[in-house]
Amino acid sequence: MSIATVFEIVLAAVVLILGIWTIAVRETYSATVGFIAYGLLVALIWVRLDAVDVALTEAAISGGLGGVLLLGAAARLQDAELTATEAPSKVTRVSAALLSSLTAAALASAVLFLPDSPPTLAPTVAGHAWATSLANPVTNVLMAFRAMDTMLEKVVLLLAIIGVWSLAPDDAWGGRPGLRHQADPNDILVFLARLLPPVGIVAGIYIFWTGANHPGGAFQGGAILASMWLLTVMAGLTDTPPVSRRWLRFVLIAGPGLFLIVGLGGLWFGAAFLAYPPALAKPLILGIEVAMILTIAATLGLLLTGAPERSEGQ
Amino acid sequence: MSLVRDIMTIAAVSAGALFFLAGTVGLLRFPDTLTRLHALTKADNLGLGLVVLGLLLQAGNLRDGLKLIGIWLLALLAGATVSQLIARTARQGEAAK
Amino acid sequence: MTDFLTAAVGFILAMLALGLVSILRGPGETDRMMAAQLIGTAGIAALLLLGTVGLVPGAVDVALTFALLATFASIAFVKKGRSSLQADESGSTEDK
Amino acid sequence: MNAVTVFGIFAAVAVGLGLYGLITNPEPLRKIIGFNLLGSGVFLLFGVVGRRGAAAGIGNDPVPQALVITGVVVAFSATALAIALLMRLHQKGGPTTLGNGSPPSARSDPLGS
Repeated sequence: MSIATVFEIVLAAVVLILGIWTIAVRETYSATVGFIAYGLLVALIWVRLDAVDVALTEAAISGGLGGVLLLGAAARLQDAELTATEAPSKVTRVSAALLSSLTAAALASAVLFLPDSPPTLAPTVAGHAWATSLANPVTNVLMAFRAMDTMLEKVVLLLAIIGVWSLAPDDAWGGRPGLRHQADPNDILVFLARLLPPVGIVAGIYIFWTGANHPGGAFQGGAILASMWLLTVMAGLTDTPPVSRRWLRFVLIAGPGLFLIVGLGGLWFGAAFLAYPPALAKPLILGIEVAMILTIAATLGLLLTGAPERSEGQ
Repeated sequence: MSLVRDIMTIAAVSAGALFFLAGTVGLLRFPDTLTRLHALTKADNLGLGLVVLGLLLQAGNLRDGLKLIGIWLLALLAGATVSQLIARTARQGEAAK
Repeated sequence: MTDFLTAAVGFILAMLALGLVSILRGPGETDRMMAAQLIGTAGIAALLLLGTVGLVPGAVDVALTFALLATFASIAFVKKGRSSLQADESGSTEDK
Repeated sequence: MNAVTVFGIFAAVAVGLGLYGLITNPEPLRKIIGFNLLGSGVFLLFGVVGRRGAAAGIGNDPVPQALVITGVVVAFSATALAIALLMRLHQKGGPTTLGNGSPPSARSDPLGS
């Protein structure tokens, strides 16, 4: 057994223990903390699997933003949780354990007995890289070869935000989401919220820009931008905008809107829906991505702040 | 030349690992929140700095090197401010009890 | 060299795991707030070493993302922890 | 033993764990966490299969990678929507558990009103 394998086993064991802890621990708050740790450390596995694009996404969206989303919910539910002591019966537990281990065993054996010549689309993707003149194969797949998926995923984000907003109470409709945080000028949090976002915004744009040729892209960059925005909100330096603002709604549809327009343009002038002319492919993709990173940052940030809770004046 | 660099890398990374060990021992052994916080932020940030130093010697070009230093500086800034925030919250929690 | 660095990542990961166990078990909520901080340092060190070992240059960018998001998560821990502490203080009057 | 085997087994166990948490934990928030754990295991299975498909100088098949990135974002959206629903239920004073003990009227009331 080589030292690399030992390391991989250690890594898998560490993340697995975190996963077990997340499921088994009594308090919900602790479980969310465990989930954040789990989500961040799973990124290490993705790096080991040589999928850095996914590692970035997993660390930023699943571990970082997703974890904080769960954490906020857990903090709010904390008092309600005390009454929730109803545990499932032993029969349920045993049969659930049985079902879960069967599922896990089936999946594990499926992985162990995969066919010897693995199917792969990597050569095809590499062979068509000329069509976009971007060097990152994952960006090529996301933005060109399977652009339809990416566009529809933007629509899913939009639907999610509509769904979240529509849960607002009647008197808060069109108002500001989340609680108002008061800025205390002597608080070190305010200091950090002034110092970190400029650096974070540069880092987010860097991750986005490098996505053309190296791992990175609009999702990962957008998640970093969203976290920096939320940091200033949490420090009380800015407030969340009322959701009825026209500019906000424009930002939210800019990404999928431009994507759709370019796609229809491909149908009109070119061969098919979302077909880019090779000469214009790179500027078109970059344009869509610039609109997308704004949309993604705004949508992720607003999804984290939740439904509107205060009317505009408050 | 590359052998000298490798030896220096090994030395720096080993020293860094030692500081991570020290930080973890502190976490396991110290009794209350404030001392554990002390063990965590100081030892781990120094450990990260030594690891970065070791990897700087292996960095291919200036850009990669600057990125490594930038990440360490970010971690330092975060460690300094976040540990202060946590410490203050811990004290408020004690006062509330 | 590669073997040494791989062993170093394994060691730092083991330290990270032990530290996490200690933090997550910790008696108070403030102890748990340190979790993201621990991952923000030890996790970054592991990632940087891992990138050098596996010849994955992009790992440095993941470490950059870690640095920012772990800070964000730490701040969220503290903010939520504080608000729940305040809720404990004035809970009986405001809640219902 | 190599990375594919180790992480493949890990992914399978993560799916099992998530499923167990999804079924046995009575609180919806814990169910959401369990579901996310399950999802991360499924994504890792994609990553393992993609790793086997490394070719043409690319370390991991880019098509599953792109699918997983899309999946992560969609999972995040679904989680955000689920949590918003849960928060609204909590605001309305509804029960935040799905146990058998709560009377059916209390359970259906917040949804009906």
